[in-house]
Amino acid sequence: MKDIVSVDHLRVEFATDGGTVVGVQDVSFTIAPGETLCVVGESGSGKSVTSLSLMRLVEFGGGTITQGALNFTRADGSTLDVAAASAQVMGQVRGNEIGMIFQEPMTALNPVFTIERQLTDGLMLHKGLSQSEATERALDLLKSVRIPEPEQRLKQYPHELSGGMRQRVVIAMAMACEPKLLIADEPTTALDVTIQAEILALINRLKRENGMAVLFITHDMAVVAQMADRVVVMYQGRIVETGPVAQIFENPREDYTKALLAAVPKLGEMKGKAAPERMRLIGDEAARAAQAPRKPRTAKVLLEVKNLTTRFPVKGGILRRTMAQVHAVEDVSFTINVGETLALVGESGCGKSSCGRSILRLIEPTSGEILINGNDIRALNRPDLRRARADMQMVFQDPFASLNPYRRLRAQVAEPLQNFNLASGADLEARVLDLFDRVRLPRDFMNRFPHELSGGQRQRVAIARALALNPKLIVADEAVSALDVSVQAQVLNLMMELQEDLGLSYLFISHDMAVVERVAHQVGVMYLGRIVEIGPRAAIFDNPSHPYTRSLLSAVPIADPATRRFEGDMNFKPISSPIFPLGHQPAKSQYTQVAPGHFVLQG
Amino acid sequence: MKRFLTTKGLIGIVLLLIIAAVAIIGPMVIPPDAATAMDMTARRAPPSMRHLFGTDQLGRDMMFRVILGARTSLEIAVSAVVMSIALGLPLGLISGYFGGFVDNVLMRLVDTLLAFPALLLALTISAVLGPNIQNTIIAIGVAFTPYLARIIRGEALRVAQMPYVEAARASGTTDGMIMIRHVLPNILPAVIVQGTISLAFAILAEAGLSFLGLGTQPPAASWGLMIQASRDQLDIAPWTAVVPGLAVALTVLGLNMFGDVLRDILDPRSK
Amino acid sequence: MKRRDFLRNSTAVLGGGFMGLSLPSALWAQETPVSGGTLIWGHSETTQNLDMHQTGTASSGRVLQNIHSSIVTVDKDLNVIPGLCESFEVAPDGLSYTFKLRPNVKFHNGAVMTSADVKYSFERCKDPATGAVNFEVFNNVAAIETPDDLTVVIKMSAVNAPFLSRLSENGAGVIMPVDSGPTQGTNPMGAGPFKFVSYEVGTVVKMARHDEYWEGPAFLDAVEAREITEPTTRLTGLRTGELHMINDIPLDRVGELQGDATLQVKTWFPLNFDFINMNHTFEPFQNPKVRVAFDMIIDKEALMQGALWGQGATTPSPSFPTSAAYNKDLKQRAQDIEGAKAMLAEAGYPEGSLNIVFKATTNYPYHIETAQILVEWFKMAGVNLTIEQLTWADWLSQCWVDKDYQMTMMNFFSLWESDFLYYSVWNSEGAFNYRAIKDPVIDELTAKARVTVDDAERAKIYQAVQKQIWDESHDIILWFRNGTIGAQPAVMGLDTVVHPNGSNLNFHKVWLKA
Amino acid sequence: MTYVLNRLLSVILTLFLITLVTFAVTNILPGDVAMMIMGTQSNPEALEGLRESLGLNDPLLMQYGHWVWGMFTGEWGNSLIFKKPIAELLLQKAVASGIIVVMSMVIALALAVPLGVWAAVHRDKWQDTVSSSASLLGVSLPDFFWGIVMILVFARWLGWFPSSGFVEPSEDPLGTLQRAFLPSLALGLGLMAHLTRMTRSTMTGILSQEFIRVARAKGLAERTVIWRYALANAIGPVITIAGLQIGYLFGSIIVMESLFGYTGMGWLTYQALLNRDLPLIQSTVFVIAAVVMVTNLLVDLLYVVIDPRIRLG
Repeated sequence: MKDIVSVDHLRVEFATDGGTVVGVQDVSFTIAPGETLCVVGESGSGKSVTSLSLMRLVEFGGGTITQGALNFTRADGSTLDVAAASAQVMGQVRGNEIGMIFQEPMTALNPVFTIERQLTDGLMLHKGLSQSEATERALDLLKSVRIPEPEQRLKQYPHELSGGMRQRVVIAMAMACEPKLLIADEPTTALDVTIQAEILALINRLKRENGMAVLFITHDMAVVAQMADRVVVMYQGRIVETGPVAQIFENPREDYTKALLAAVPKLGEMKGKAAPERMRLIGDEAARAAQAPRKPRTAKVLLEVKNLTTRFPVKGGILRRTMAQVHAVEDVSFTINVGETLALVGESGCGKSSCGRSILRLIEPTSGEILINGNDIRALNRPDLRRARADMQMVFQDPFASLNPYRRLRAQVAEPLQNFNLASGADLEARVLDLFDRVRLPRDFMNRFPHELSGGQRQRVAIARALALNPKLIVADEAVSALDVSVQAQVLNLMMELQEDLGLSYLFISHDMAVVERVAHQVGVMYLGRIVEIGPRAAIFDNPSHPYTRSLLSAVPIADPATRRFEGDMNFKPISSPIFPLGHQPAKSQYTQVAPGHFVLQG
Repeated sequence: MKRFLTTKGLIGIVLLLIIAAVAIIGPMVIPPDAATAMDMTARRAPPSMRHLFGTDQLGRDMMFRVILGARTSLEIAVSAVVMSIALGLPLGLISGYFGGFVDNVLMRLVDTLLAFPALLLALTISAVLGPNIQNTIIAIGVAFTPYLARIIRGEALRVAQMPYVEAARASGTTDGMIMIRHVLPNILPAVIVQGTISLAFAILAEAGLSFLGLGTQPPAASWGLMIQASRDQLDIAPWTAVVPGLAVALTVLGLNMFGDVLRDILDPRSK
Repeated sequence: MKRRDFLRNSTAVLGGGFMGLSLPSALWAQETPVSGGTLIWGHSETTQNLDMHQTGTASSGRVLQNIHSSIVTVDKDLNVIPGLCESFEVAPDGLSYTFKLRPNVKFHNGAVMTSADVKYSFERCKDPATGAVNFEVFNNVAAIETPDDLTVVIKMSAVNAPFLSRLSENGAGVIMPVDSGPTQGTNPMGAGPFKFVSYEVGTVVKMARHDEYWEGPAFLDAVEAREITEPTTRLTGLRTGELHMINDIPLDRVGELQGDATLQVKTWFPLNFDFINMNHTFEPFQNPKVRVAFDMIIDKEALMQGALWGQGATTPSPSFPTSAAYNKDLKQRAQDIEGAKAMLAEAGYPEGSLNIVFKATTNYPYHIETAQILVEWFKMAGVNLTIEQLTWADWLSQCWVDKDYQMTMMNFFSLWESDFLYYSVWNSEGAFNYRAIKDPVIDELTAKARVTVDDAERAKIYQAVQKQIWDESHDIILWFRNGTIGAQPAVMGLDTVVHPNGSNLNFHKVWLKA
Repeated sequence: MTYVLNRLLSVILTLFLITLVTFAVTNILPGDVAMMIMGTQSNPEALEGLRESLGLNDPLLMQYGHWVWGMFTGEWGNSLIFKKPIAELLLQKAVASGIIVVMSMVIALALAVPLGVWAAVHRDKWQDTVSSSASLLGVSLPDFFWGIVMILVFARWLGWFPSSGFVEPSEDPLGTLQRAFLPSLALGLGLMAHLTRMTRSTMTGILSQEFIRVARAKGLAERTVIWRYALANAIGPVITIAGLQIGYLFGSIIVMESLFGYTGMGWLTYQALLNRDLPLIQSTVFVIAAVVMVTNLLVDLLYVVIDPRIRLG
């Protein structure tokens, strides 16, 4: 049978102020009917440019297809070179014969139109349906993507739907005209892990039912392992390697593919290991060498959090009085030992970040105790708090936003030292140099501005800044989430190395179970502001005892094509709202100990 | 590296350089009397070899007036904008950074001022302080302050929520230092862009004030005063409006084009 | 009768010889007036208060004078002549005035005017609660007696020689029907040639012919006074034909309009006189040499050409040009910059040592132009003059009331009565002596004039006052300014429109050619 | 609903502050209406009598209290110069100004939106430069300049519109619109410049959003994508910005209405200011401020109608 798509030596260029930039070059691949082709690569690899070229949408981003053919087999069996097609023909192809879904479900729907209108306009355009026929078909589509109460959804606006539901709507829109090819550009990247599982399962089912081909763009090797029939690995605008999924994972030929795979933490690969371990990165000999000596763990408690509760007022009414409260953190208790890592894991909105910020009192907790070395943080006045913060530092998620774009890195790393008059003049310079060395950044970066660094380098600067005051505790709030996988691995290794060298403790806040398994000594699973399960890492991963922990773990894609998880429909319990009326007194958190140090929330 | 000197930017810079040169060199080469010397035999003379840009209702040479008026106009506009920034910056910065009660009080005040016809404000200022250049600057500066405070507040609010501000706070930086080191540099580009736009409005505001007798006092020349004076003779002596109008238009055009360049120059990202 | 009145009035006006009309005057004389039509007049100013007693502005008076008639009025030389009265008589002791009223004068409401209406009107004006601007005219009035329907006798408590003249001015002498006071502000009513119809604030005042007007009905069916304050806009309205006539053509445009064959332009003088004021409490101006030197710096003719575009005539005296009091012997000082310099040096102010602020009001744009021209001459004489522009309200408050100025200029529209003019403006006790002039000679002369009964004698005294003002250069009298009217060719009888006082416009004899 | 009440409360608070500032500012102004009425006829004695009869001699606090209380109870008093009830004057003039404010806004939006969209679609191309230069020229010359140009071109040379004046809509509705058109056009042109810039930047932001790409991926024509999908999102912010210009407009009508002899609120304000008619100044300024604030409130509420996202939040 004829291939649906045959891309031949595609080259796309972008005109910028600085001259012409090549987006992709020499890209060739084919997609057979009913096949899922995954294009995988890190940011800047050109994977999205490739998919946008197939739709000829790349032009709207300032790109031009300067070379190559994009042959697409149309419904009538004829072949169309998309690269040369007229705007009118493309209008017939787009949305009709090729459907596309995008990364951001939150912005992929027009906020001012109803779901119905957005679902039906394509149908009326391409299939010539009447309004009522289109509405009927839209209803069927919503049912097929398993949206509850579809009739009601049609009348709703996008903002009234959750992110997962929106992505289902976007998929329904892409599927509306029963295309022969579905292009999915990072369709689950912005979603929580359970919703990602649902969406991946949905795409698999629809593909099976409709016999269409899927071009799946992602950066996540674990997702590739779960979804792909064949894989295209891209790097810097070129194809590195192509092959069936099993071959790519089991027997990669190219060094780049190997390095990429080595950087991916696989859920379950830490089974039976007592302590966190740095990742074995290809080409990172330092990491390998430093692996052996370990500091003996002491059981000295650094941080003790007791019954921490943080609530945000929801203001309303004429007098802007508090009408309700968001119970962001509810009766949370845990301890972190010196030199150890506690990972708080959970999905968005579970309160893990609020918990981290409450401990530094960047937001004010409502009640509870925070003791660092026995010193009650909540009892401190402002000047004392300022001093106490020297012991606790924070690393943020977004490496682009956590550094001031207008200051040189030297100044930003030196700032904490200057704040406490810890160093000045040559001494300050030496300390800053030392910090740059520590985080393995070239010394001449000191004179640079943040934009001159890559994401991983910036995160190193953020770590250096956090280290400046010799803190005992670092709260790392999704510190590696925004990084490409190879960079993520390097930063994780750096953090673990610093822990070993300096005896740091981490409160590691993350949504990524695989990463958490790598770095944590202790793991706390948060859900709706509470810790539902907490204990040693092994206990949590080997013997998940709370239903939520179990569903979370079952939803994690595993970077191994041999264990495919998302075949049937998956449906997880949606997270309920943490907003309660004023005066609502939630029950105390009561825990059952299922094993030594392993506690599970009752009820 | 981004090429920040685009053709547009280059035109802007050249325009401003010419205008600045005229404003600075003009008074050195042209005797100050040239702007006020009257020729009653050539009142409202159209442009000719004798008077390149024509003359006004008192037979004064429009070319000399527009050149010698440049300094006055720019002086007033720049000082007034600088003043409104000097007033609006702390107001907006504090309001946006601290938020809450302080913000509420300050913004209520700004709302109140914004609801006032600027003419009433100007009239009061002129009546209380008397008409001269300083008071013109004060009147325009005060009238512009709430707008700037508004814009600066919005920017400060945005920046105050950035993680690097939180990071600075976490590392023990005091509020004052955060405002100076982190918030200020990040809102400055927006302030500068707004400032360049305000400059254009300030030049015109001076024209509006001379409606009330405030502003530059005759016989001295300023673009605003000249445009105002052209009001009653636009149909018979259009050059009296076109000449100063073109001067303002070119300055505004230059400022706007230059504003973009300036923003790029200030932004380390574009280097 | 009507025809004769018409001719008499027009000759009277023409006889003044101060009228200029761009069309040959013979042209209209041959036409026979026809009745009908609505005249649309682009009025230069805003009518504010419709109550003739309360309104003080020339602008409101200009409109309301068509609705009201006054008990006495003035001829072209400002001599008081009968109006609504047939005759008046002043007792030899000056303490009693007797007016014989015209019979069968009809108000707009149809009522016939009687002595009760006169008594009512005068008492209303006198009552401070009315808020009349001219209430002090009646200050010395002790009693108003009405022996019969057509006789009014006014008893004075003290002699007030200018009483009759003041009655002929705006407001004070108008007769309103009894008890019409409360509605005068919304529905002004009198015995004038036109009835009030409607008023939209700032937009238009509409008037219709009063068929029973005592001097005979007007030709026009109606007059619409549209208020268009912006000169360019008003001019455009005339040019596009939206307006039949406009008053106050911008001075700089008079020449241009006169050259336009499709329009009539009428100018007359005097509309007012202008003078430059020096504050006598300001030290340099206490020295008469400085004042005279300043006078010598100014070329009045050139200044008039510059600021008024020739629409005026220079004068050394502020007296009404045709009045007996006008001192014809005086000549303005010629410009002599070198002489002025020498005199200033003599007075202790060598070149460059005098810095003077000249306050001018934006209310009169030609004052600003005047000031700008002065700056140039003063610069030549080594005096540094700087201009400060003030709004009308600020000028009144700073210069007029607080006397907080060094130099300024002003004009007067209506101070033509000699006592009113010289006593209030130049007497040290004068209400309008905002220059703080204290000249014993003038004080003595003006006081003496008040009790001098003989008219010729009084005129001589006022001529002496003018000489003293000129000798001492207390103020620098500049010129009489022209009044201007522009109109469509169809508007006839334009020569009758201007009241002898130069400010009011009367449409009684105006007509529209079909 | 609470949102509406909330905004209302803050509007009321601001209005109260406005009464205070207005009163203070107007009382700082030297000169008074008595002086203005008498003009050069004024002498101390006459002034004093007039002041007394106009009630200008009461203590300030009493005057303020009197005024604020009057505003509440609908007793707005009389204009000192026009001798008419202020409430009646304002009502009449507010209608006149309402017409040109709405008309100029419509003209401005009708020109600015297409121009702004056009510039945004062709960002950084010649079309963008043309659009931004045109709007810059608009703001480079004062309103009255454009006003005079309108009078000369449309009234004097072409004779299409009356050059000035105002007629009551009840008398001649067409005439009212004819007379409102030129001042509205002049005001609209000045306003357009600003709105074009804002439309351009709003549209630029929207065109870079994902849902635009989604719409294109559906195969919708580019025309539909821009004029339906994108514009539907831009119209809310553009209207909000347009609403904020109401304040600017009320400032501009002061000059523009005087120029065209179009007697609305702007003209009334100017007359009140020039004549120091304190009760009238206070009331006009208060009413203008109130109208500006209420318009902004209405625009906010309109936004709620246009943008479904605001309804829940």
